[in-house]
Amino acid sequence: MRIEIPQFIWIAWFVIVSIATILATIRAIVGPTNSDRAVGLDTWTTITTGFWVILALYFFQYILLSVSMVYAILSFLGVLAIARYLERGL
Amino acid sequence: MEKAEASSINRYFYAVVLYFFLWIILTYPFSIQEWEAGAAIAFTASLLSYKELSISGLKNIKRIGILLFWYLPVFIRELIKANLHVAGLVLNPKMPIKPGFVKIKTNLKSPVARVWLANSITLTPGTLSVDIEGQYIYIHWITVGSTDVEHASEEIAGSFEKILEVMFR
Amino acid sequence: MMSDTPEMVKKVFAIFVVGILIIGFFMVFTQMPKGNEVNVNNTVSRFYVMKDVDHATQMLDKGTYFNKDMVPLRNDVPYTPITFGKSSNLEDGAANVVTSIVVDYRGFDTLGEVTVLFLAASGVMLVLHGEKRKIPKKKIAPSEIMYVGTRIAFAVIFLFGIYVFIHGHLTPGGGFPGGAIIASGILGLFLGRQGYSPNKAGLTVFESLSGMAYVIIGIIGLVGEKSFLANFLPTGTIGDLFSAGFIALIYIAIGMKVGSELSAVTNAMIVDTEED
Amino acid sequence: MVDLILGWTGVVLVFIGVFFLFLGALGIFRLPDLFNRLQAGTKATTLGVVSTTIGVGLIAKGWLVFSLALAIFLLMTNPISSHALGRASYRAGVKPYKGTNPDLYAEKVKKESDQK
Repeated sequence: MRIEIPQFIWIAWFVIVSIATILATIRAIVGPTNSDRAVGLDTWTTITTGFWVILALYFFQYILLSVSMVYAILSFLGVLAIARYLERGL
Repeated sequence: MEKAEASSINRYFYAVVLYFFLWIILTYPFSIQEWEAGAAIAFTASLLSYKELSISGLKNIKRIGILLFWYLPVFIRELIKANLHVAGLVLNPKMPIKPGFVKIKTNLKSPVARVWLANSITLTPGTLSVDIEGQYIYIHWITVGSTDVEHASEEIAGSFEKILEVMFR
Repeated sequence: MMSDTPEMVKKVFAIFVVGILIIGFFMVFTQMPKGNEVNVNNTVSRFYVMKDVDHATQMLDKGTYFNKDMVPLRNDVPYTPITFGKSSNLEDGAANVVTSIVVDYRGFDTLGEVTVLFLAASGVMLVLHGEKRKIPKKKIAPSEIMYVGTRIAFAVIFLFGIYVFIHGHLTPGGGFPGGAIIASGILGLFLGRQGYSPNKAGLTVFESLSGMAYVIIGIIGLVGEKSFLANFLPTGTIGDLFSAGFIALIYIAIGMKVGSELSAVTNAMIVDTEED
Repeated sequence: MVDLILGWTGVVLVFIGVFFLFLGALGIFRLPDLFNRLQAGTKATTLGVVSTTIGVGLIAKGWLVFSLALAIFLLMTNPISSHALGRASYRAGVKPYKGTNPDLYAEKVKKESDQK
């Protein structure tokens, strides 16, 4: 059905993604302006979409891929809405 | 904002074809029931939204060949180059950056083509398209090579513009 | 956070949040089962998730899925194991058992939920009503890239919403999430262009038609099966698209209703109108 | 055998993707001003998430088609959202890094705000 992936590879993937999420979170909190926070949020959501895909493989559930698609849609529209708000366009 | 190039029937059938294709992709393990439902959904859903989907109708299908065999290899090469550039920049302790906003000019007429060009520029090394106004695209360049409009256009957009000119003719 | 908060407080808050995140991430490794050893065979939707119904049927025949030695609760009633795909009961005929319960046993409750949503939408539109539309002058128009991009993304989002509510009886999801996804696609169109307005008459027609369809399906059940909102269609083979009786029909109605209602709410909340 | 080769290719692709996701976040963290951060954030995370998705599709048989669709959707929407953010933050008054030279975009924004 699928290849056996050793446990240390899973741990390496999760640790790297976790550190990336933490770095983006720090930027989203301390960023000097609101725009910087929005950039941090954008990166955060993209990283989390990737994380959902890896989780889908980890639990081997096909539906979690659909969940990550929904997450991608939400991150796109959310960032677009924040951007339109920042430029006083909405 | 833009004028429709093709008739409504043409655009409607393009929407039907695209929706049916997307439906087959979304429900991948092929089964005849999904195809029947997909056909019904494609005909009704495109009735609701064909105006939003395309302006040039079935002509777009011819462009897919160019997209797959000419645009995509160039794009993937540039994407990987861009990421190696970013990696070199971020992992370098000194961070040798020399940013600036430059302006380039394109000869593309179709708005969709210009948007493709702007998106491709965003994903290629060191450039980010910030705004678009008519034929001019404003670009944030992380290591400015040239401030002249003509020269910068050639350097940033040259490789994609040729392909997109053929594609959106 | 407020802009006049002192730097120190911000930094302490950042360290606090990051600490919680770190603890959360590393609890994962102690709490999660091993990836290769997760046993999710005890869930029914697994059959559809594997997308391999033949394999599932083989497992049924071998008896690996159901414990043959299970002691029945009542000894006077003979124990009959549920056989998926063969019985005419809706609960065994739907791959997603939750939807079969939500639509079959608690179908009347779901009708009430749809009504609650309808009342909420009506309230929003009553409060934010306005006849004349104010043309914004000072606002910055979105660029061409956003216009074209949201327009093309709308097609994908729209089809994905339809996918979610049509497969409500096979995968998690169903009418409410599907409708919300379609409405978020409409929100994308609002963000991408200035002065967009959806066809309000069309939205109203859709909303009314789908609400009526729900009740009509219920009445057909009342006439045919002697109970309001009872299943009147064959259940088919589990995992197929055309299975699980009337769940798919009801979810199509709910999806269209929720989608058009939430789009109308978005329209009412986003557009500036002048009261007269 | 083919499964084995495809699977380990997928593992390598997911490793590359995860690494670039990390690089994107590091770029967000380190670079000096918003536009440079946006550059690193967009490019690295886009390649990262696309590579991760395709890798997962290669590892698990039968997922490849949906994961390709997901990858194409991400490739389409990520540049648009970063473009919107860059444009919005310049207009919201975010000053670029002090070494930014030339700044041809400032003229356009100034001209537009004068018109109002």
